Parts: sequence; C-alpha cells; structure tokens
Amino acid sequence: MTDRAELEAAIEAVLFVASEPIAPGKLLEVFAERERAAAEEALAAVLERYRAAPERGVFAERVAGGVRLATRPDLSPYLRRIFEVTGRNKLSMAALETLAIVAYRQPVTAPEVQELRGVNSKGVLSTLLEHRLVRLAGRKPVVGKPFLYKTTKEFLAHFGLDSVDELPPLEEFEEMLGVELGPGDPGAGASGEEE
Amino acid sequence: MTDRAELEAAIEAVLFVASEPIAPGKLLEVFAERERAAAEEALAAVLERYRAAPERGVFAERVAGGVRLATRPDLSPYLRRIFEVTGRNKLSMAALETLAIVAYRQPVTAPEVQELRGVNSKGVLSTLLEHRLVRLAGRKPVVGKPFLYKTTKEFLAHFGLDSVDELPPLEEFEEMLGVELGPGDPGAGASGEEE
Amino acid sequence: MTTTSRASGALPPEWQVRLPEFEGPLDLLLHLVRVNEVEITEISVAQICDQFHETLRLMERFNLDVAADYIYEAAQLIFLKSRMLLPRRKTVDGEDAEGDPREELVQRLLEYRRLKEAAQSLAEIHGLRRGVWTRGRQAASFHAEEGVDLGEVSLYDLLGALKTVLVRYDFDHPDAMHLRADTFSVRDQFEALLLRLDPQRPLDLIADLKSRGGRAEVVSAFLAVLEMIRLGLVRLHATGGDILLYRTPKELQRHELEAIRA
Repeated sequence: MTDRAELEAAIEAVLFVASEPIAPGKLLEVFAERERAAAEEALAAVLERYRAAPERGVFAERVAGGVRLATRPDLSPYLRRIFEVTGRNKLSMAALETLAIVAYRQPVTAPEVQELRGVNSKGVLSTLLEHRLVRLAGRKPVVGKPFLYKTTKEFLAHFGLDSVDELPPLEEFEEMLGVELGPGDPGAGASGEEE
Repeated sequence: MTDRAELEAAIEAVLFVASEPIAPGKLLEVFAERERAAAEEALAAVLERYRAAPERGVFAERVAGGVRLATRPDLSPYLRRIFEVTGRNKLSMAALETLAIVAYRQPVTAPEVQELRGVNSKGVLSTLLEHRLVRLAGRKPVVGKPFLYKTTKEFLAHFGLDSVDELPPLEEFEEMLGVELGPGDPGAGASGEEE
Repeated sequence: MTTTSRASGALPPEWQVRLPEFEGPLDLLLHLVRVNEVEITEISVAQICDQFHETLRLMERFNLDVAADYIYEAAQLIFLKSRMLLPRRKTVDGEDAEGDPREELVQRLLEYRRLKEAAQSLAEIHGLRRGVWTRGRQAASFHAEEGVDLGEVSLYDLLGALKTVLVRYDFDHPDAMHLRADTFSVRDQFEALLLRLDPQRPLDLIADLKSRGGRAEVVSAFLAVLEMIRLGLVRLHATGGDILLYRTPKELQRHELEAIRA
C-alpha cells in the first residue's frame, strides 16, 4: 500500500506538470483501484495546501471540469517584468459581446449572432476561433447550413468557470431590467436639446 | 514597501511559471532596488518551503547556476502513467493533416496521402484507424492494389456533420474567416496525377 | 447651464466624442434611449429615428465610415416611423388588431441590453483573470506527442491542417501553381507595382499593362494604379502616346493599404 505522504506527493507532482485542468477522476486513475479512496483524501489535502494565502503565489482552482494550479492574478505585474507576455491580449467589447452570445446561446450560428448584435460578426468570431475561446460544432440543419459555434474548455479555464452552468444567469439581468429604471446617469442628460 | 508575504508569493509565482532555471540575481530584478535585501530573505524562505519532504511532490533545486522547481525524480512512474494516457488522446498535427486529406479526398490511398504531405504517412494512418476516425474501404485497382481510406461515422459524429458533403469547402472557410489564406484550393493538389 | 450653441442642433457635444465607440446600431439606439431618459418600452420612434439619422450624418461629417449595418438599421427605423403614423386597424370590438409596431424593436433592444450586461460581466471576469498564469506547455516532454486534444479538435483545426498541407504542397511543387485559377487581387497588384516603382525612373504604364498575362490581370493592375493616384502615391504624365507613372515621395500608410480590398 502506498503511504499517504507518497499519494500526496504524486498528486502534487501531477498537478504541477499538467498544463491543462485535469478531471479529478482521471487524476485518481494514476493509482491502483484499491488505493483510490485514500488517494481521494490525499487530493483533498493537496488542494487544501494550495488554498490562496497571502504568502502563496500559486493556488489550486477548479476550472473546466478539472483541477489545475495557477498563479494568483494580482501577482501578474511581477511575472510580466520577467517573462515575455504572449497571447494575453485584452478582448475588445465586440469580442466580449460575441463571446457572451455564444456562451449563453450555444450552439449558435453567425447569422444569429449578427441578428442579436445588429452587426456583422464574422471577423469577431474568427478572432475568437483563433484564440480558441470558441469552436465550430457542426452545422445547423437549416437553409444554408450555417456553422454552429460553441465555447471551448479554454474559455472555461480562462474565465475560471467549472462549466457553462456557472455563468451568471441571464435571468438575473432580466430581473434587473424588470424594475423601474433609475434616472440613468445624471451627467448624460440631453440638457441643451430642446432649445 | 511590499510586505514580506507578497514578496514570497511573487517569488513562488515566478518560480512556478519559469520553465528554465533562473539565476537568483535575475529573479530579484523583479523587485525595486531598495527591496532586494528583503526579497533575498523571502527567496530563502520560499526555497526552504520547497525542501524535499515525503509528502511534497515538487521541490526547489539549484541547477545550472539558477533555481527551479521540479518534481521529485522518484515520482516519475506516476507522471508517466497519466501523461502517456492523455498523450494518447491527443491528435498530432501530422495526424490532423492526414485526417484532413482523407476527409477531403476520400477514398484515398496511402501513396496519395504521402504525395500530398511529402512524407510517409502510414504510421499516422494507422493511428487514425486506431482512433476509428478513418477506415479501410477496399483496394484501389492500380498497380500494388493499395488500400483505400475513408472517414468513419465516428468522424462525422465528432465534427457534428451529417455527411461528408457537409464538410465546408476551403473557400467557405476563408470567407468565414474574412481573410485570404493564400494560394491553393482543395482541387489544386495532386488530383491531376491520378490515372 | 452653459450650453454652447452648436450647428449640429439636437446633439449635445458628448455624443460626438463617443461616436466611434458604438459597437453597432443597436448600441447606438440603446445610447439614445438612455440619453432621452425613457424606458425602452416607452420609446418614441419618431424621436429616436431622427436622432439616429442625425448621428449618422455626424459620423459622415467626421469622415467616419458609416457601416452598412447602421444604414440598414436606419432604413428599418424610417419604415417603423412611417408605420407608426398610419392609422391602426381595429377589430370589431375596438381592440388594436396589429399590436404595437414597436414591439419587435423593443424586444431586440431589451435582448441586446441583456447581452451587454452579460458582456460587461464577462469583461470584469476577463480583467481579473487575465493575470492568471499557468505553467503552460513547458511540460511537453511528458506527453507522448504534442498535439490537440481529440475532444477539442474542431472543423476549424481540420481545415487549418488541410490548408497547411496545400500551402506546403504548392511550395514544394511550384509547377502546380499554374493550376490555380488566375485571380488577381487589386491589392496584390497594388503591392507589386509599388515595389517596382522606382523613384528615379518613371514607369511606362501602357507598356506595362500590355506585358500582362490576361484581361483580369490588366483590369486589377489598372484599378491598382487608380488607387495609387487617389492616395497620391504616383503622378501621371502623358507625353505623346505614352503615359508615364512617377512615384511621389509620399509614404504609404498602413491603414491605406489595409483599406484596399481585393
């Protein structure tokens, strides 16, 4: 029987080496059947060790249906000073709007996105494809057979979500919109308008 | 002044992200001049934290004039068990290229694939057979009677297609991306060489 | 209240500053609803329609490209405005037979506003999470082979791979190139011509065009020359039966090149 310390050590090593979130079930397959229960406890202990703390720069998070180690977001300025930053572009508002549509309406087609945004969104969709935040998921069986778009695991990992169900529900917004609107932003009034 | 906890956290994050050993002097450059002394102490503390211990899978080591985090060598059997398995679920770029050729040119023979790719592709084809993404579909009635390859139902299911006719033509892909990808269209390849 | 009198009339100055920031016609409409301090459901089509058109005129005045999407929406608004002016048909018991013509617009705006809220919350998460670093792909040595996760391979990857194959094939088999349909983009011709133009020596346009392979190429090359004249990159000089092209000292701006579409 592998002792508890070794189980923990092995789990930590796996998490350290993995570049993508690993599903706990898959991680436990490293161990023999009869050790799984003990390994599960060991995993919990390792995750506990990697809880965010002021003096810790690395923490464990559950994203995209798995577990992974990552750095604390607020430490990014230090990292940027020493490592080259690649592919960390800020997403434009157009990209975020499109991403929101795909995330909430998936699977969705480009014409549907265009209908909702009121603008042709092909360019934005291809940017999102390139960033691997969305992916093609077959075609819709309607006239023209347009491509369907879905979000990817990378999307979940980037936004720190375990699954798309964790997206803030749209109904919440609906509720917010259901109530009487306040006076809006006071500065934006069309003061000089009626002269 | 950055507090000690943050210094330690930043150092841990840097060590975690780095893929190669970092010289301590370089690591300390992340911090302001007047903080270097404190940072040096913090570094020592972090290295102390990462001393080899039975329940730790990752430790700090001094190599090549620098410091780095690495997994404990005796744990590598566990790592191999999980990452070789995950590796098997990956499609190499070579496999993906071959799959694309089979998809668009089916039925196609191994020599034809080789002609297009410029390299022997038999190994890759058998990987694709294993993954059940392509299948054998008889032999071509030419000299040597090479096997013909086609895509499978699993292939269609994976890409969300009803039939291979639904594969997007390359021009559509370019149009979808709103860019011109350069020369070539699926018809321009080796088709002329066929008897 | 200090309102500077403005030629543009209805629009307060802060709108103009914000013009290019709109994500599209719906975004502009939402903005108009907001500044008018009305509920989306209480929207005045006539007012919104006028303000929308006024904004488009302003955009044109500032030489901003008014995209087709805006123009389409503007036409929709006019149509809606005209419908609002028509007397509505009533049913026998005096009920409105057609419903509120604004209904569809109102629904679209509500939906779009919901999406903006969602996008906003994604933006916040994105801002926060952008600072998260992982160890990335350094651990590749442990993988059997570097590649794409089978579960995540999409048609996009498949096509990308096909493209790689074809580009490489063309590169390795230059003689296969002539199999391509000869399509000549104006932009390609533009770039090629610009490279060939020597500031010291003029180019004989007629002779150059005559040396071209076919009609399509001549037309593209000619259009490229017209584009260059428009951008002030070349000067034309006609002597006898010849037309000479002179390269001017003006530098080509990146956005100018990008504006030239095939």
